[in-house]
Amino acid sequence: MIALLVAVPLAFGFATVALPKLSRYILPLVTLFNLVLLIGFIHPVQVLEIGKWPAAYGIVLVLDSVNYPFLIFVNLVLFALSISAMFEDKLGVLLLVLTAALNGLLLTGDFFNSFVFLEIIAVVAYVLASQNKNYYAAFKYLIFGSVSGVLYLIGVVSLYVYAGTLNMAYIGFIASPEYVQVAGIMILIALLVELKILPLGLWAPDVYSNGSTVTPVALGSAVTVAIFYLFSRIFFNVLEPVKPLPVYILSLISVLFAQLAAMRQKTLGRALAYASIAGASTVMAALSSGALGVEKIASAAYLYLLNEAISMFILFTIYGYLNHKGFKNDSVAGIAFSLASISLIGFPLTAGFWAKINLLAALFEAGDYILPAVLLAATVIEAGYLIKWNVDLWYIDNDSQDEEREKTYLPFGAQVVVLLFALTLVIIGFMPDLITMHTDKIASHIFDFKTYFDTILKGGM
Amino acid sequence: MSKLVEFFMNLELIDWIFYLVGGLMVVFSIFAVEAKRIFDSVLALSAVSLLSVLLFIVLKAPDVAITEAAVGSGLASAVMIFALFRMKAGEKK
Amino acid sequence: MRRIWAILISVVFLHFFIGTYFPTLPEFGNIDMYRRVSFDYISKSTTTSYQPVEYKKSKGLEDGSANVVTSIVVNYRSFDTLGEVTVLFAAALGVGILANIKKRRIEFEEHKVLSVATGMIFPLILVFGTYVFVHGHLTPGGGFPGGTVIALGFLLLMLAKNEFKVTDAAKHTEQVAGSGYVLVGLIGMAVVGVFLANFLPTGTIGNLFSAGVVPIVYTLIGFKVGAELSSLVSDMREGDKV
Amino acid sequence: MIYYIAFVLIGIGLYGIVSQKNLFKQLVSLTIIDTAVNIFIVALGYLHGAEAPVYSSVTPLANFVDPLPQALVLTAIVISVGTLAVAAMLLVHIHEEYGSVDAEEIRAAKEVIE
Repeated sequence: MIALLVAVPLAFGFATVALPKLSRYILPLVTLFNLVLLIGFIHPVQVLEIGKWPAAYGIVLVLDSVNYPFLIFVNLVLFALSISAMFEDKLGVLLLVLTAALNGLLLTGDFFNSFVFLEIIAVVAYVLASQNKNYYAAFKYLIFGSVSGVLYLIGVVSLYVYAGTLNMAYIGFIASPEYVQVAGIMILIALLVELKILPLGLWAPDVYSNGSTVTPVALGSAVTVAIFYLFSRIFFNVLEPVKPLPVYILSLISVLFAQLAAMRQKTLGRALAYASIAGASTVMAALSSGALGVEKIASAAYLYLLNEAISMFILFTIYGYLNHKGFKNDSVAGIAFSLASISLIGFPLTAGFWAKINLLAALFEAGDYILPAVLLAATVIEAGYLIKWNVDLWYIDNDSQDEEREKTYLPFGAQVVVLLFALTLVIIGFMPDLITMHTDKIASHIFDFKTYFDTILKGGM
Repeated sequence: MSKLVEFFMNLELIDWIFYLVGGLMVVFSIFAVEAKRIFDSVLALSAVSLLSVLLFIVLKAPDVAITEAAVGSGLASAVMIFALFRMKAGEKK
Repeated sequence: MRRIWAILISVVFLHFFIGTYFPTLPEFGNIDMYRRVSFDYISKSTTTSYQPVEYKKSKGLEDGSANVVTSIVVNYRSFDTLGEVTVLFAAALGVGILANIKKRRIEFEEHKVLSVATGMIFPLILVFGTYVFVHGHLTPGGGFPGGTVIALGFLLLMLAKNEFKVTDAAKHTEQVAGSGYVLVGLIGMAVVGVFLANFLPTGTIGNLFSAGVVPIVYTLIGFKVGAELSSLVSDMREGDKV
Repeated sequence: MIYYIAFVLIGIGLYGIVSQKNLFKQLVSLTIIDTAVNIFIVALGYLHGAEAPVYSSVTPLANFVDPLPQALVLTAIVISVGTLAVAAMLLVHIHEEYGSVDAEEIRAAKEVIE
């Protein structure tokens, strides 16, 4: 059953290549189908051995309590994207492929398979990044992404050499830890490039600020979340964590640098791009913090990631439609924008507040005081520029251009999606337990290798 | 000096092939990176690719060799040269 | 300045790999096959107990292709290959999206010798490409090189005949072959119960009609790759079609 | 030995990517890296005295090199050519947009536009 999550989008993607007009309508249907399948029919724990080959030989797909919430979220984002965004017909086919690849990446229990899906995502991302004539940025992204892909491949193949299999669970069981460290470094660097931690993520600002309604949302909210899942799966669940300290320091520097850079940007798009980098770096810093293996920190980090992804979805979508035109004509967009900024900063009664408070509390409990300090400083800077941009956009004066006024509305679908997401942030703000329940579950399972290994060992249905 | 001679005496055939082909590949790839004209560097690239086909055959990987010959040195070079033509077409205007 | 940085980065990189990474690897040519899953791929005994396989004699194995690489690519790790096909699909689609350049197409001067020679060679290339992917389970080769050979044939045709264009038929071939692959997987799901499972008898190893779904899948891949790559090259050449 | 060849080639490719200002050269360097990695991976499966992993009338019984790295490399080759095609198309567009594929000239052209 769980293979359908990959097979159905892929089949429709292949089938609509000659009639791309249809893909625009098929994309929401397929993602909706995936969501219905996930919520209604398939529940964790499920293991599928593709082609009926036993786990160590073939490829296994695993659905457990860790990736189940991630799957729902990613499909939800893609569904929302298919309604809210504006794209040419052929991009619809590409987004179907992206859906299949993201689902595959989240489900797979095999290292080489994850490489293949990462590359599909990468190729789709390069094309998405070139939207709005942003070719130079897309090319830079391609160079960064391909080199990181090569590193990932070398890492994966060396894991095969050490353990004799490509299955994640078996590698975690067989391979000797000191060897795994070396392969782990390569995989880690590759993932850090995709997660846009700063010196390695220099491609990101130009790509994210291309002003399209698809690129930053698909890359920032869907792909980044999926890759964070892959990171946690590989380094918390399967392999021994690679010496986390350098990554921790790198992420801290990345947070501060990105926030400072965001403050100095002259366009909203680039500011948001840097804010998005800062968000991803914060999550990375929390996940790799010195007190590794503390479930509370991981749980708070996932909540932070969720808040980040939803807020960035709203902000980038509105930026894509309105550019710098202000909210005078479209107060719905304005309200959603302000709510998202507030949640991103972490005002009380929003999701961001709980994300930051939980993270701070967990870090203090674990005795880590550096990240809280950085986080607070980053929050002050972030609050500064986000409030400035909000004020600018609310009070901007564009009455002089009457012809333009008609165009500065969001389409109805986008308004609904953006407003619903903003409401979600507020609802989480009032009832954080709705989400923390799930993030706690993820965190308690992600450090539990034995359960994962037993699941794989027991095999198929 | 005698060590060097000994070293070369003890080489088997497969090692000779590696040294020869590998050395050529390194030379060609340096040329591909540093060549003044882009066209030359594409040609050097396809030479590197063809030499790697030789290595794949020595390494007992006929499938990879066939695929690399068709995809790596055939199609990839064609794609690059087409891209070059496109740019040239733009420059003339 | 840039060069110094580049040399520095390369040296650090090589230092890490040669100093830290190489000691973890087994000596070249001296690997331990028994510790690897490939050992069972070769003897085709991942689900059964070990039994040596003999060419043209062993029957009814779990996988019937004489070419072990093919059996891995299309049977044991078929899901990877589905992903691989998808990468190529996404790339061809991306080139199609990016092809809207307002520039005239690349024109070639027609050459008498070339066009006559192409007229003779082109069918041979097609036959050779088809041979490569139909015999993918017996001899080295398979869907990817076979498809590429066909695409290269079309490239030759483009060079020889200036008017030649890859039409929408390629897109339809791609559509049918791609969906066909997923469909084969879904039929496996319906018959055996698992996605991409083999649902045909595997026959005697080494015969043309053996190996279950492998030849079918490789033929589909061959058509798909051929169509995709020819339309990719054509897209690069034609520019703005509208 | 062959490991060293492969990694020297990767090093050259990396050097090319960082040192060259011409984007086309960067793409060429990237392709060199891909080829080198493929050689390295196939070498990881080599076994002295073993045959190519195909059952045939010459080799009816199994004495084969490791076929799995070869299968992985098949996938990697196809993936790299897909990336290459997208990159080549992007380069054509960059040339269209800025009139050059040189990183510094593009930066200059960008500043003029802004």
